[in-house]
Amino acid sequence: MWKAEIHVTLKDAVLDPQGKAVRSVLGSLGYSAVEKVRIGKYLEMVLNVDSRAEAERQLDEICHRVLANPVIEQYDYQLVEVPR
Amino acid sequence: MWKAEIHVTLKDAVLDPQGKAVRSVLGSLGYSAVEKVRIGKYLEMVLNVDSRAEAERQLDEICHRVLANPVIEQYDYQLVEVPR
Amino acid sequence: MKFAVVVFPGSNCDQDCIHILRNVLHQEVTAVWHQDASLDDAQCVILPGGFSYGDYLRTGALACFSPIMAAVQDFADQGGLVLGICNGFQILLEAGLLPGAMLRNRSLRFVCKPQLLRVENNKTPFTHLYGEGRLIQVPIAHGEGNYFLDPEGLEQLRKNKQIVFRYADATGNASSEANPNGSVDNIAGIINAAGNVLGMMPHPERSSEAVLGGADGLLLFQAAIAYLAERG
Amino acid sequence: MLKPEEIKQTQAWKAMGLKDEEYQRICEILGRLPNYTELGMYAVLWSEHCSYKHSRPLFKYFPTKGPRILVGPGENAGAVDIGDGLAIVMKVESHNHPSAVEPYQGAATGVGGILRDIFTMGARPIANLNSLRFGNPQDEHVRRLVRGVVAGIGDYGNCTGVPTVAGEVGFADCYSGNCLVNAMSVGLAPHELITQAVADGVGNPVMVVGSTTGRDGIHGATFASAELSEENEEKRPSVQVGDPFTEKLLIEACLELIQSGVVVGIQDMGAAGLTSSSAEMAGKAGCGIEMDLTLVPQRETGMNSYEIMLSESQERMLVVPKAGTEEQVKAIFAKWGLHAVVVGRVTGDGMLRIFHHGQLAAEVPAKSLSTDGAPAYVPPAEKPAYLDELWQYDFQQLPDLELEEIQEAFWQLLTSPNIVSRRWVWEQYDHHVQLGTLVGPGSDAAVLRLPGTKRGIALTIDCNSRYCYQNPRVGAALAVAEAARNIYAGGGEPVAITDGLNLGNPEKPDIYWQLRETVLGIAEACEALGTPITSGNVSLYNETEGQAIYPTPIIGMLGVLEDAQKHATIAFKNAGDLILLVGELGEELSGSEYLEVRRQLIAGPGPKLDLAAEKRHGEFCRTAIAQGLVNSCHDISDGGLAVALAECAMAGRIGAQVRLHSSKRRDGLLFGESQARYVLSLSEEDYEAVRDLAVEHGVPISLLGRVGGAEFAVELGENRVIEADLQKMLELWNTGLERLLGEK
Ligand SMILES: Nc1ncnc2c1ncn2[C@@H]1O[C@H](COP(=O)(O)OP(=O)(O)O)[C@@H](O)[C@H]1O
Ligand SMILES: [Mg+2]
Repeated sequence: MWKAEIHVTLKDAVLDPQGKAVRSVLGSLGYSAVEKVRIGKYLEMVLNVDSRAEAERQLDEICHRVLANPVIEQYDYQLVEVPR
Repeated sequence: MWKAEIHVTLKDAVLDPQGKAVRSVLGSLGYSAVEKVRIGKYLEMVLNVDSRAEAERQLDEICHRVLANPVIEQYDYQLVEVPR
Repeated sequence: MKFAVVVFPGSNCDQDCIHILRNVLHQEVTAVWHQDASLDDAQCVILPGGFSYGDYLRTGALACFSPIMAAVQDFADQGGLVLGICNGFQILLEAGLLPGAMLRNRSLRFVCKPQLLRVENNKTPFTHLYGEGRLIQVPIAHGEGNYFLDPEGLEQLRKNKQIVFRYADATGNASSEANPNGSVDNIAGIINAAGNVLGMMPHPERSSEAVLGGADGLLLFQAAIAYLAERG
Repeated sequence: MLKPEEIKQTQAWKAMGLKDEEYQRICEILGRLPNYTELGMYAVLWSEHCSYKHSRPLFKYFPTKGPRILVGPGENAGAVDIGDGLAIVMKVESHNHPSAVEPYQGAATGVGGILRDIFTMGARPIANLNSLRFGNPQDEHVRRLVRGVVAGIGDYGNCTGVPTVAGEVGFADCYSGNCLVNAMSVGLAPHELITQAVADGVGNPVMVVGSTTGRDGIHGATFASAELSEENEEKRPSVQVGDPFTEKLLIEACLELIQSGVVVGIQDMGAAGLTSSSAEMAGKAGCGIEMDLTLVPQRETGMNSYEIMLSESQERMLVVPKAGTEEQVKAIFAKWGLHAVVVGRVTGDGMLRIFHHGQLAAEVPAKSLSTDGAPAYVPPAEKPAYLDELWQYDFQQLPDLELEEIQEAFWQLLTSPNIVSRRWVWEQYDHHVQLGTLVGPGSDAAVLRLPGTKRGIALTIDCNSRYCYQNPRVGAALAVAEAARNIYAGGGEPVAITDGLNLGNPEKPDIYWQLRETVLGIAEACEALGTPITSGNVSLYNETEGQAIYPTPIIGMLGVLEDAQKHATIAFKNAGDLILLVGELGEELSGSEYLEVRRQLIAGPGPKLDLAAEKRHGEFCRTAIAQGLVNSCHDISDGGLAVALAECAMAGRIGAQVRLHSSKRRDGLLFGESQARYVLSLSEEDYEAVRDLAVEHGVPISLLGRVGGAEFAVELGENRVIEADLQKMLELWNTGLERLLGEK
């Protein structure tokens, strides 16, 4: 069994309205040190497969097809083996 | 300058309809190895402060007050120093 | 009576509430900008529906830091009547004026439709004109109305009769089929323990004129007016 | 960026989508070689999307004038006088390509763009509509598109507080690779606030307001430019992310600004952003603009002049206020948390002159960039070969329905993708906000009341693209006729349209022929029905692998009601009411949903068009509604008479008993789609008055049956051919689309 921790984020050139709004509210709350906020998705997924290679194969497909749209988003993930 | 990578996730006791939906879509696409999906938020934030201690102080406050709702969510973060 | 409708950046039902109060019920209403510090001498404060701060991060999460919210908190602490509708309800939750939190609708879709509610508690300033258990039709329009509270908190709410409205079907049954968003215990609206702060997902201002398909919601505003008149 | 000489050597204009002769023309206009930024500006503004170069010469056929038309095509949106000093501003716009690659954001930003077209005119947006086309709903890819597009349209409209009150959704295989997403928006303004997009008054400041500028959406034509390294390309997403929150603030700020009286001109930065807004505003006024790009608020570092001029970052506007009011403008925007920055000024020499970091980055005559300055083409036209074959079909050879098949055919049609209820879609749209919606989605037209007047408006958006495929000219006219019918059925008087022409590649003779026929068909119908064209949009090149979509001219129509309360819905109301057919019983099958769903056949020239009958029958219905004589009114469209009757029954949650006496073909009688027809219900005591009114209007009517009961039943002569439990019908009807899309 493998556990994947996946990050899906907007590409740098893409506007992040949420991040923008959060930063501006933090500014008005006095957190003027906060210079940049970007908000993305974090997914945890457990895959019942035997090898790291197979987990990677499936994850790449899943991220590309379902979780992220490469037109505006990018993704990366980390894999750890977990006991069954 | 410090860069924070923040994860905000739903507490275990809280049902995650989005994670459930993603899992079911993956299932219908044939990814039957996927056993569990939880979806949270991933935030990147740059803080223009001098010390790690100060960055931590502000981040704890920000996470607690703004970024996570303790009724349903939990958070953690990692800090790395970045060049100005 | 004098009402204040708070306008947050992104509110979009503020004018609708003002219209009903001013043109249908002939009350005095002021729109209060979120950056104001004072509610003037309003006797009832309404946090209207909409998408304050775009509902970014979490619904209501950013609006609850607006300067006006300190005044709303004080006003509520002193027993003033506060009504949060839809996004207003979400803001009250985030501000801690009401317990619990909102999750996305079970369907993950925004839903806009007529909705039947069962009046669970008709002893509040907002509901005393309804009969207990009465079914009323009040439309909903939200993407995150899936109310969540832990079991202990829920027990408290039940015990204190803080659950004011439940989603119900035409036979008055609060069934899971009648639940449009997955809300725990079919909760559509709750009141605080002191009984002066009501939050509800359905929009009573949208069912306050017969030409718009029903006027069940009007009674809620009328109840608040009557309550205030009596209290003097 | 390539040097002018290098551009010439490498023929870089090709990759930007410019033809050789267009490059030549640019060189002539400038009297020198264009630099990279200038070339990019021409490439985008002379693209089909911006300049309508293949469709513009056809616009002369459109009727655009009328006593109610305040602003015709050519502005951000059209404006129509509806009485009491009020104007309705409206326009439709396509976002087909962005929606195909990123359905949620593509559709959302489509709504954002059309909203900006409305409020830049000084009008508050009061309603959104949308027209959608997809491939087979059972295909997983199509389902994702549907989910994303609907959520994107919904979220953007919902968040900005504009109700989405009507629309249409169609499915056909030709849209598999080319979904269509057309968004329409409608605004309300007092006449005196109607504002235009002109940069007039030499010396007046030019201001950028709203969001910051980033590298997003630097567009299609220029996207594949040789100059862009792969890394660069990564940085330049062709699809933008919408920010409806900022848009909502922008609406409020712009309307406040316009009300304050300081605005000379204002324009949304849509396609080709800063380039098109500045060139068009200056071009229209016969003025020039001088700008310093260094002053434009930017979200990213290191952007060059090309990128800043062509960025399509959303939620931005260009404003020309009166000189001396700059601080007032800034204060209004600051209140809404938005910036407003002076980036240049209006000049008298007609040149668009752009500086960046102290250097002259571009200098071109503004007019040469604008629509009037762009090249225009009249390509060869040729009638497509497929039509002759279609038209030759002999319906005699088609077997009629057996009596015992009818019930099954009825259920099949009721639950077919193009007929089944769109509830799943419109429940995701807030259709009540602003408290104006008297009739929302689920009837024929949406009906809105308007603050400060007794009057109301009716809105609809329509097109049956199968008819257009079968006969582009007649089909386009029928789209206008159907829109009018929906307006009439709601109780409105049709007064104006906005049109969205969606077709294939106009450089192919058969497609250009379709385009020309489409324009002629719309023109003819608008002339006959008295509904001039106020605004519109053209989306061409909708093809995948050489296969074009059906010609899909979408018609958004506005109707006016003298008294908003006197409207009608499709819902049967009272047990015992009489059911009346307006028009004749028909047997026309060509173009029908029945033929395609039941017989897998598209054949014949489509339904017949009779514009005079459309007008007569419609005016009759409208008058009967205004006089309070009828309790419901529904036009007969997809699925024919049987489906129309069933829809009235389901909408009213009450049954109906209908008996037809006719020797016509059973299939045509029940499911044929002959035009200019309606189904009315009325109480028995009003029957004589309605009959007299029909005689007066020269309209044939006939009694079909009565409302009532828990069952929907149709008899043909002595045979009960449809017998359906209303509850069961409702269940299948309301959840049908969900099931087709695999959501349930
Ligand atoms: N995409 C949509 N958005 C909003 N409303 C829609 C949409 N699609 C259909 N509707 C609504 O559903 C009803 C039925 O649509 P349709 O079958 O296209 O009607 P008609 O045949 O009368 O044009 C109409 O009220 C229409 O406005
Ligand atoms: Mg219709």
